[in-house]
Amino acid sequence: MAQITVQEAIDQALAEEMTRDPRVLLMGEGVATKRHALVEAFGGERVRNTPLAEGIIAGTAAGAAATGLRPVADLLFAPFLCYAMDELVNSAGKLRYLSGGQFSFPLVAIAMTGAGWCVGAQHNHNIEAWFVHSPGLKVVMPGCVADFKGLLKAAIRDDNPVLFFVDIGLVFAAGDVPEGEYLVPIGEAAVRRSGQDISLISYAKTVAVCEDAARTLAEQGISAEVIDLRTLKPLDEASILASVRKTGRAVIVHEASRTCGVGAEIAAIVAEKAFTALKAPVLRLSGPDAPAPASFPLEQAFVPQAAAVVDTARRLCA
Amino acid sequence: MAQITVQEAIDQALAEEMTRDPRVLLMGEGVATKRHALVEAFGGERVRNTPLAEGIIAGTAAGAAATGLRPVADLLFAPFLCYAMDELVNSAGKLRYLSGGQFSFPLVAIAMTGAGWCVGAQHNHNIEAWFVHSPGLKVVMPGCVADFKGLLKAAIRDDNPVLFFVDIGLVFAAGDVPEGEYLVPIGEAAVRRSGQDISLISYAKTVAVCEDAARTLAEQGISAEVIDLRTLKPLDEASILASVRKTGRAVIVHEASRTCGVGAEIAAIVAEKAFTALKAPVLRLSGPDAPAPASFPLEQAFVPQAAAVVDTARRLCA
Amino acid sequence: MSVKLYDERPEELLQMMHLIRAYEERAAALQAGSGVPGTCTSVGQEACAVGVIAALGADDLILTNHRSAGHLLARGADPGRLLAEVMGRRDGYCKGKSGSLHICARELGVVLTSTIVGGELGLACGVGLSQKMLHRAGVVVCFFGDGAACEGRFHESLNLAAVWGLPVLFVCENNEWQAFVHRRETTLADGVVSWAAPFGMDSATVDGNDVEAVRAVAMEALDAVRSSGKPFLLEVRTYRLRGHFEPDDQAYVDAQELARAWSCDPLPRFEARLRDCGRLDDDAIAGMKAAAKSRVEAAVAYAVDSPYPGMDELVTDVYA
Amino acid sequence: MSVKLYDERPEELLQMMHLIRAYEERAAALQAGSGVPGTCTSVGQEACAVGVIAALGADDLILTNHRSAGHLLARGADPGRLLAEVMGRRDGYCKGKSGSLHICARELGVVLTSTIVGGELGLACGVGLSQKMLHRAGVVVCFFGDGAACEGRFHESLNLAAVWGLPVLFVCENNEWQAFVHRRETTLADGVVSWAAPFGMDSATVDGNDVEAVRAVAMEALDAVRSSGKPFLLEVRTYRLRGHFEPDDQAYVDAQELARAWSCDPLPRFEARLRDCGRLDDDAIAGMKAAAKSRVEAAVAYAVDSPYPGMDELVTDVYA
Ligand SMILES: Cc1ncc(C[n+]2csc(CCOP(=O)(O)OP(=O)(O)O)c2C)c(N)n1
Ligand SMILES: Cc1ncc(C[n+]2csc(CCOP(=O)(O)OP(=O)(O)O)c2C)c(N)n1
Ligand SMILES: [Mg+2]
Ligand SMILES: [Mg+2]
Repeated sequence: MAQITVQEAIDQALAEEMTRDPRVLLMGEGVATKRHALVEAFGGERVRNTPLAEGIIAGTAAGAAATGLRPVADLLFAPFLCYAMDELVNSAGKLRYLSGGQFSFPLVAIAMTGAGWCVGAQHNHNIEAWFVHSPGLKVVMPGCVADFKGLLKAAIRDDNPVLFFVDIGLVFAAGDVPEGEYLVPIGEAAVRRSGQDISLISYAKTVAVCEDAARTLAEQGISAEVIDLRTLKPLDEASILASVRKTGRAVIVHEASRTCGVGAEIAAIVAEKAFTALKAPVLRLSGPDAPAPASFPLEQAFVPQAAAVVDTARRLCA
Repeated sequence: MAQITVQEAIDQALAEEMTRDPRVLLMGEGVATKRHALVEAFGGERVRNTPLAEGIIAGTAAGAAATGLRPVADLLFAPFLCYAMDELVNSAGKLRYLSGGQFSFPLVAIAMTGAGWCVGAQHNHNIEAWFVHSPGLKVVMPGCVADFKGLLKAAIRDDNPVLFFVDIGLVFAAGDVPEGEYLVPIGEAAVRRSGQDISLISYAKTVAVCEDAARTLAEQGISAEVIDLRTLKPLDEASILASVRKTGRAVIVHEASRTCGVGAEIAAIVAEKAFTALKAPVLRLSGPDAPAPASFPLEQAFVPQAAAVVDTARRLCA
Repeated sequence: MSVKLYDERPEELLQMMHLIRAYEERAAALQAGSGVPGTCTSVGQEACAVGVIAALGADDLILTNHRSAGHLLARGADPGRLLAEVMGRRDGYCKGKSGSLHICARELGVVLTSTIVGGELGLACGVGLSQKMLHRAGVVVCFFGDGAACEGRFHESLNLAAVWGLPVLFVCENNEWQAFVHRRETTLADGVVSWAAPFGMDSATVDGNDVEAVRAVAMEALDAVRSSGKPFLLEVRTYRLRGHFEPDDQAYVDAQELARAWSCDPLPRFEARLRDCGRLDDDAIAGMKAAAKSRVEAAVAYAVDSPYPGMDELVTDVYA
Repeated sequence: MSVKLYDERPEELLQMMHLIRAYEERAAALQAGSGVPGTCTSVGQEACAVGVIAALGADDLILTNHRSAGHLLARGADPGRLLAEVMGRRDGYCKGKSGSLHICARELGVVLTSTIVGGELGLACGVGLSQKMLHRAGVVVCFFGDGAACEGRFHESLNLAAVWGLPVLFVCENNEWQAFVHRRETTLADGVVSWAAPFGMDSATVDGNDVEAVRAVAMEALDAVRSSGKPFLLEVRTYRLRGHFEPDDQAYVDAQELARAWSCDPLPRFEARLRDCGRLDDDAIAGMKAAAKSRVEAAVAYAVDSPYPGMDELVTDVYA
């Protein structure tokens, strides 16, 4: 095992997949400037700085994906995806279906989001749920270094368009990554901590919040299971349901705002399919329904806190 | 009471509000061509054909709204909103907050969606949940002619950006509209039919599907309550909860796809706040997680059907 | 069906123009009778489609938009399968899922049709990038309208294609209309071609109602793209003779302008030329029209006979 | 604080340029020490901001972007409130909610700052429409970068402003950089101004490191907008002397190019001119710098003293 940062994990995944498959290329505003080692290794044709225009980056990626390449487009910050929605949703997500299966769109769109850099709501907006709600796409949002590597490699190998969200708060986080070829399958959640009394379901940086909370809860005699969703589309319903059927209680935690977020979907799945197992209401802890502020203490407060998870879990288990 | 169509109701609302308030203007690709009577009445300055570019239409609307006008932008079909996401979400939705309250954005963005015209997924995509998930916006999606008029008038008077979705399947529907000034407040659901055994919660054209189902259910001895949400953001939680607390059972029905849709939010709210009242799992009937096909029978099958609502309700009440 | 290639004979061009005209008019008639979903017809623009596509080789690829029938037919599409698609039938090019608005036919090299105006422009850059990076010979031809040139993607796409040196021939069919809005309401620019120069892109304009002129200019433009590897913008000036989306009564169209446009109809014009130079006589032309009509009638029969897709198709082809 | 208006004295321009330089360098130093969130500084571009804004009247409105401090200060913003905003403090222009990237100040007519590149271009059309329809006198000045000119909104915005005749002065500060990408990698166009003509828009280019030249051209452009009611595109050629977003070591910048750019630094250049014509001597300049520095120190003290917003602010100002 090697300790590396999320950024290094992403670099490794890119380098390995570009080595493995000559059709993989990386494009985006500044990717060639910032990832100089990749340019050295693979040349300027395969690591391309682009003009400053997210729509055409995504459109080019979609067109290239349908005709033989496997582009990875770095679109920088999630709110900039607003300029590329047509290409991602209407083209990459729908043209396979509308063409009766004539084309597929093996591309990865990377974007950062989340609290951590005090950049405010035009750089920090957790919109992963939009893409979960859109047909034909897959959505991944890792919570630990190893998953960043393994899921990015899997995303690049997937024959469908994958949105790959990077939680800003994790970019400089370090962690272990298995040596050698390491893949994490898309669509599988991970049980980060096993427990009996309550399921804490989360993804991205709030997985660690839930792990913190679980440790505190353990001291108070409550055994919490922590599920890291890792993939948001397709959701690993089986893992979610297995956990909640066992514990009978669920708290879903994410930084994205509440209404129509991923937490809503999980609560709905649980309320439908684990209904008889439920011993308590299904609760969600999320960021507020407000744009993300830049101000440091407000930005921090935007993210659900371990103390709130503990309180909520205790209430449910009371 | 006068029988008019949805299209006429929209025209009436526009004409009345433009008469009332000289700051209201209408803009869009072809609005001046298609709404000739409004051009006659209010002139070309206030009823403007635009260049074919949704982004700049929405951006112009946002900029104008913040500085003294009250634009209504007709963006035609909902998937075209993909070109205007930055303007709607990042500008209109966030710049009030990010400016510390210095500006407000009284604008209405109108878009059509839903099955009915065999136009396929690039014209028909129910993405209302995206906007429900986004801060600073309001979202309205009427299900009957009177509401089209009353809610559009309310939307134009609202000081916030309002997404106004028009279900294509209802455009030529006729119905009664009260004479004279008629407003429907944003944020209030309507009980379309009162019942004791189960709550059927819906919006747009599937409200009628639920009403159909409720009639059939009544014949079978099941008393279904039908809730028309009308406004999707802010959601009328109180009405939803009052109904489900009474009936103990809920089926949520919409044409939009399931994952992270409005139905997910309602199921989550119910699973949290009406938990103890629930006698059965909360179920959702929705369009499939697929792009909308153009082919007529497939397009029809995309929409949840009354028979399925009846079946689902009967299972829950069994 | 495979890609149709054209030889030097002008008769072939006229024949194809008649097929397109007959197809579109028949489709519109079906739609007027209702039951059949609407389409955007290319009536009046036949010379654009046929002129450009007759200049293509077998390897070249085409992207088009909502107004695609002319391009598809000119490239050799089967009118029966095309109409079946418009009617949402199983034997359509896209199994009936597309309907009229996003028909593509990979076997013909007609790829990635988007009905989002401007969508084809972005996708075309990607297809061009594949051609370039995978060392494929074919040029990418992207048809779009004057309306699409108002969308920001037009700017982004031309710029990217130019700076990356992508083998894309951008073909703007300037038909003076953008759905229900006249082009003069949407821009002060006289045409679309003037936007090429700032990108460092070569360009040309041609009378789009003269099929031979279109073909000649397209040949040159394609040669330029092939030899330089760089993109080219070709503006084809024409007029949308029917409404935007059938049925459409064109009540909003200035009657004089429309009459003038009909007087430039590319079909009679080309017929007259071929008659004048003695290549065709009235009988031959009448025969050509009749052949086109009967081919279209067969297509209608085929499409009407084709069943709707099965309900399982509702959720297939979503993921690879 | 209210809008700052400028008289004819060149000293005023230099003074403001020094204030901006001192402010930006102090902000960058604070950020290098960490704890203070980063900003995009306008070092090297002072003459653009000051030259254009010195040409404005009290009624004119400004839209800007992520690189806004020069524009705000030139318009009379209080450096303390500005820095407080960058630091996320309660007394910032936006209560600390914006941080450095979207600062606007309605009281100064600096409206609707967007950090989405290109966002300001669309919003500017809307502000222009309000000015026109509500018969307000002020011209709308929209500052944007050469990078924003790559976004499709640039095309859409210029086109709409031209066809609708909106009173917008588009000011492109072409500083050769688009974050970490050099302009030469993003377009073959030599500059941004060449895109104006196809829209039927008048335009001009000016040396952006010569504050008096900028002011003179801006005056003419503003007059043109005021008298014609039509938009105008002004390209101001300059260079981003510091990194994109502090801290930034500029390792990716060609050292020779950067050195050349520093040799055109607009501040010493303007000082030399004023010295040469005898309007200022070294003491006066030193005094000006010292005054700017002490004003900035006071600003730092003010900002550091300003408390963070209360937690209730997390969810206020979302809806009107
Ligand atoms: C993004 C988008 N906006 C609007 C429409 C509706 N629409 C379809 S075709 C059309 C006009 C297109 O004009 P042009 O590009 O000139 O092509 P033409 O129809 O004239 O061939 C419009 C507005 C659309 N399909 N996509
Ligand atoms: C839509 C969008 N894409 C990317 C970014 C990230 N970004 C911020 S500033 C910038 C460079 C902008 O270049 P330019 O417009 O020339 O302005 P400059 O920074 O040079 O003043 C980039 C890429 C952004 N904020 N918004
Ligand atoms: Mg057109
Ligand atoms: Mg720049």
